[in-house]
Amino acid sequence: MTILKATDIGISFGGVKAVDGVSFSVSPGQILSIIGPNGAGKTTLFNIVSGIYAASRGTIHLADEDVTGLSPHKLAARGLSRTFQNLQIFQRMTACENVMVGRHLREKCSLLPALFRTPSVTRQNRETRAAALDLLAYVGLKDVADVPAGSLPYGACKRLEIARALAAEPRVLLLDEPAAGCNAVETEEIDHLIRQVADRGVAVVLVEHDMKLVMKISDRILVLERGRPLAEGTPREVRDDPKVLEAYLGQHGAREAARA
Amino acid sequence: MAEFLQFLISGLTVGAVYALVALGFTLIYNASGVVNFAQGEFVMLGGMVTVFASAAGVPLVLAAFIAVVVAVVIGLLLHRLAIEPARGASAVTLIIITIGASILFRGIAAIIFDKQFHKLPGFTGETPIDILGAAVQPQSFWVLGGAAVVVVALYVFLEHTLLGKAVLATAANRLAARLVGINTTTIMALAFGGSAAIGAIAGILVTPITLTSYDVGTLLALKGFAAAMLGGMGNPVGAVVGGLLLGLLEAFGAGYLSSTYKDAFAFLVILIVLFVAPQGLFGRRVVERV
Amino acid sequence: MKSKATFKTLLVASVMALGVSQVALAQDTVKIGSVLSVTGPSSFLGEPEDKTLRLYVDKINAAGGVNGKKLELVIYDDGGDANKARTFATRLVEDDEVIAMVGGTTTGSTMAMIPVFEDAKVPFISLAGAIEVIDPVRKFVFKTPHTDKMACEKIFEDLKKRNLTKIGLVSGTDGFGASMRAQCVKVAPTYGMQIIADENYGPRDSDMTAQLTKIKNTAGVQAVVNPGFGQGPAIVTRNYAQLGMNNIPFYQSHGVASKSFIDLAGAAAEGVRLPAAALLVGDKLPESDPQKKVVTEYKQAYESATKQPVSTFGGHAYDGLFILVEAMKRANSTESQKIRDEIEKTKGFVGTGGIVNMSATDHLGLDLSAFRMLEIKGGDWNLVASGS
Amino acid sequence: MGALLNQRFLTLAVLAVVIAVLPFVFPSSYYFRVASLVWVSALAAIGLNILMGQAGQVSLGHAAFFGIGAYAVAIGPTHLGIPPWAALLIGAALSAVLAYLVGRPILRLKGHYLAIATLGLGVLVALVISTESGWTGGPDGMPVERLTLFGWRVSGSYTWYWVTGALLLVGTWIALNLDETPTGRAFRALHDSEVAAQVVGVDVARFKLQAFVIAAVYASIAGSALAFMNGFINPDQAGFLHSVELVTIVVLGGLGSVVGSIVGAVVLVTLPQALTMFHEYEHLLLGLIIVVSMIFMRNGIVPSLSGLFLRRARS
Repeated sequence: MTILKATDIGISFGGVKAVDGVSFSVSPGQILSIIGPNGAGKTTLFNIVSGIYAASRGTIHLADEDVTGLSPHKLAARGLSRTFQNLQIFQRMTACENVMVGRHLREKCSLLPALFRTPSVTRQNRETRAAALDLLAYVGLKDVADVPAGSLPYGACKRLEIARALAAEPRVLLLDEPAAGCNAVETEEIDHLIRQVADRGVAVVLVEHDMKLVMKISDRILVLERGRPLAEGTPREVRDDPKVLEAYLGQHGAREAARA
Repeated sequence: MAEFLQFLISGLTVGAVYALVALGFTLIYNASGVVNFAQGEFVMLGGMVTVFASAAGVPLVLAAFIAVVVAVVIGLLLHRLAIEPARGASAVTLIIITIGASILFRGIAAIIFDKQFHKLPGFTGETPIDILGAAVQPQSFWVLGGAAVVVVALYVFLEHTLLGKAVLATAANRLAARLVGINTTTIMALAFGGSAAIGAIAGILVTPITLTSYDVGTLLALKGFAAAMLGGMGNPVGAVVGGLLLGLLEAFGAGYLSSTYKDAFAFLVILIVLFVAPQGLFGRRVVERV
Repeated sequence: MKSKATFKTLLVASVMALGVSQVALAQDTVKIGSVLSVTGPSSFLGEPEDKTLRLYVDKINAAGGVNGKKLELVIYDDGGDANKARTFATRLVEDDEVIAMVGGTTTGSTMAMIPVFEDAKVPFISLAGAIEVIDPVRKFVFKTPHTDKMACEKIFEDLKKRNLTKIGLVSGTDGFGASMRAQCVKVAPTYGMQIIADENYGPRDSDMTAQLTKIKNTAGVQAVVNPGFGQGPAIVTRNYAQLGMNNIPFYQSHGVASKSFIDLAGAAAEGVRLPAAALLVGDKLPESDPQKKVVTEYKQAYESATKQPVSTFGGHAYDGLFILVEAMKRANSTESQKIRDEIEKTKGFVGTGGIVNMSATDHLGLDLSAFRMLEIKGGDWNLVASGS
Repeated sequence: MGALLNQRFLTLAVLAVVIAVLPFVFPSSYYFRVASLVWVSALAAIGLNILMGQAGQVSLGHAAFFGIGAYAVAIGPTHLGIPPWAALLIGAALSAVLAYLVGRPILRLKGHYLAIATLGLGVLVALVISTESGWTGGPDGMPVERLTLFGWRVSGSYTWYWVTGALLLVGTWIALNLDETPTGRAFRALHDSEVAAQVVGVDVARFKLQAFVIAAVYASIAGSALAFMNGFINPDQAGFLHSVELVTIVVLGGLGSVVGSIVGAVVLVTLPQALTMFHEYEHLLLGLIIVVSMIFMRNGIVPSLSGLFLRRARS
């Protein structure tokens, strides 16, 4: 059963094909990792799938519905959520408010009651805040709930983004380098977190440079090189693929992969 | 035909001034990211200092030179005393600072000079020249020619000198420019000085046609800003094209449509252009990197 | 906590900012107020008004004041902003407690201030041009400058004498230009005038050749009238000459009645006609002219004190001040109501703008004879001999 | 949550007390007039702050809506026989509709391009107002009929002090309400990161539009109030310089801070009154004060000062 299916995606910027003929699919509960050297087109692919860029070719299906070219907020309403490689947190809002924004789609949001602060608005606010605090606890940020997000350390921001993405209760979660810049302990925590999320039945697509993490938690791996698919398969298959070893992993990577 | 030509030349002359103001906006914006609403006051300074210096008996050429120097000094002071101390403030804070500065400059000019309108004699007489039935003031050629010289000089400076390339590098990426050893503070000061000089030159060239007073800057800043945006903020070619286009729109709008609603016509065109091309005519299309 | 602190600052700041009230004054002075556009787009009107008022109040005080009391002049600058003018009007009435007001440079700010003086029952002598200031008549509002309607009538009278009936208008879209244009359009039929071209320019426009080209290419235009003030008419006049339209008679309005217009327009101003007060041609008036003495004295006093050429705008302030002072003398009182009644009774007052005869139905008191038709020749104003 | 709620109540309570107490220290009705002007400007600024400070969208043409509100109560009763209070509502509705229609295309633009587009909108509206003199009285403006409510004729500096003060209180209350709602959070979220707001499902175009419409309605009501209060209105109130003044109030007071907008209005309305004693130096000083305060309080008066207090309190 496939929940997200991207077929033959392509895009070019100023004549350069950043992504060219990439397809993949992912099922609920599954973790698909997309790897490749810098500039392979991983983040661009994410931006297309989440509706931020318009692909010049290819189609995207979400739960059997053609969602190609839909804007990000419409995709979000259909159950797609994501995090960003270069942090996109709401700096001037508290950690808790960041996650509360993540609950946006689960909230009733009509203007007039908001302006006059009807009891229903206050009640809903309480519920949203409670849900947000739960999620913050889940990612280990409960203590900093009322601290402005702009003053949180890098690792905490990474987890905050995950909490915000989860707040939307997505069916598909795209994670762009969640462990980048995190120390070993933090990476370990994020590893757990991702596994737990997938176990709840969320389909996870992961872009990550930390090969140890990728090899450990992925169900399937898609390897990109210069915008084109190079290989796809289970971690074992990919690791043993000579093309991948040669073109991407190199000696150092191969050693690291072998250890994982 | 004569009528068309009359509108054309009138539009180009006014447009050339808008273009120079827009160029001033662009230069400062590129170097520092600041939208300088005090740009119109440089034009005012150019005209007023020349008028008062020549009234005091200084020959016109020398008076004009003094005016440019005064404007450059004011431009450098603006950068040193108001922009540099506010480094890192938000774009809108910086805009309010330049608006405050423009009020300040106008206030000073009203005291040092006066609140009357003033004129300068045309550089080469005031007998209109007949071109295929259109009557053209000789000063129009000074304005057009002067604007062309400024544009070419700026182009040569940016493309063919090391300092110019440093300005371009700073415009493209301030952080990277700093990393390769460019002193971006000096570049910003240069941009403020340069913009002030361009504004002053525009003021000197156009005063024989349009007259000048201590408060001509406000409207010129508004029109110059509109021209810069029409062309695409940050692009010198866009600034020049935007300025000329705005001048032509006003002249042809007044001539062929309605002189009452000519400003409305110009702004309507700007709105439509922006709806079609949200980055202006020559603006860079930026792809959001996330 | 945060907002408490800031509100304390707010309270203190506002009390401090507002607390700049005047110190109580000695008994033997009376306050007269003025709100003028000393800065802003109408500063060329407001500045001579400001200087005139200050100059003559000093002179009056030096000569012992009015009814034995010194005058204290309170002047505020509205910068051409009607809303600000309104606030200063309230300040004059409520805070400074002036007994009368001579001011209101533009029609816009005058109209905004009128309700304040009407409510407070304080006489207000306006220096603004448009006819709507005194039509309909308001109990406490007077004015000294000729109306824009009179300017149109004077011009049309002159055109009629020259047998010119098809005219083009090129008007500024500022308050003065728009109002006068409307008056001209209104009175044109009375004089048999046909407006066959009607163009406008913005108050800050720097090139009007497009508008003038259209008028030039309109068949049958026999004369062009330019309702406008400020630098606009000077540029229109220059463009007029540039386009070689000098063969079509060209009329300016009393809005350019200052020497700086001739300076700015230069040679292009030759042959331009305009209706204006006798003040501009004081030295050319015959000795028998009743205004001769007043205008030459004012011109001499103003020019020696300010080193600037005289304009009719400052003259309006002179007239307003002395209409008020004479009314105060007649009333022998500082009561606003009594002064108002005496202002209304002004008869045969010889001012720079003409001979003023007010009544309950006429709070201006000038007729068309107060306007002289002038023509610019040799860089100076000249009286147009009647009949030419 | 409790703290936030308290702060909201505290702000409102302090504002109410200030409005109630000031009359005891005012020596003359001129002060009531100036205070009413502050309340009106603050009301418009609070609305603009929702657009600029919360949602992060610039408007350099906001006086257009101020003008629409003002001219609605001038034209409605004079030319169309509409009761003044109804004209106020119609003005607000017209502003909302215009903001809604124009906002859709305009708000797609970003940063300086949005600034020039809104500026263009402002210029267009101001030009129509000053040109269509048959309806608007042209550049010299037109008189406004007094507001009557249930037979009560609202006039005089004292009355308007209380009316505008009450309007400001309501406006402040609503703006503070908005802060802690999904809508308010969506505004602030799209200000910080449009793309992140989108991927959690915020319809960015819709919320920008909402902020624009809210700001337009605030300005329109403020404009109507000023027109009623003055009994007279002219096109300057819809003009570019007034737009710049409103933006300056918001930025000077502190972007995003409701209290900041009020403080900004206090400063910018009372300053020219205080500076008149310097005669020709007035503008010079006004410019200097704006420049210096923006350099030293770059986040605006209220955020900068409260930051300073907090730091003091901590150390």
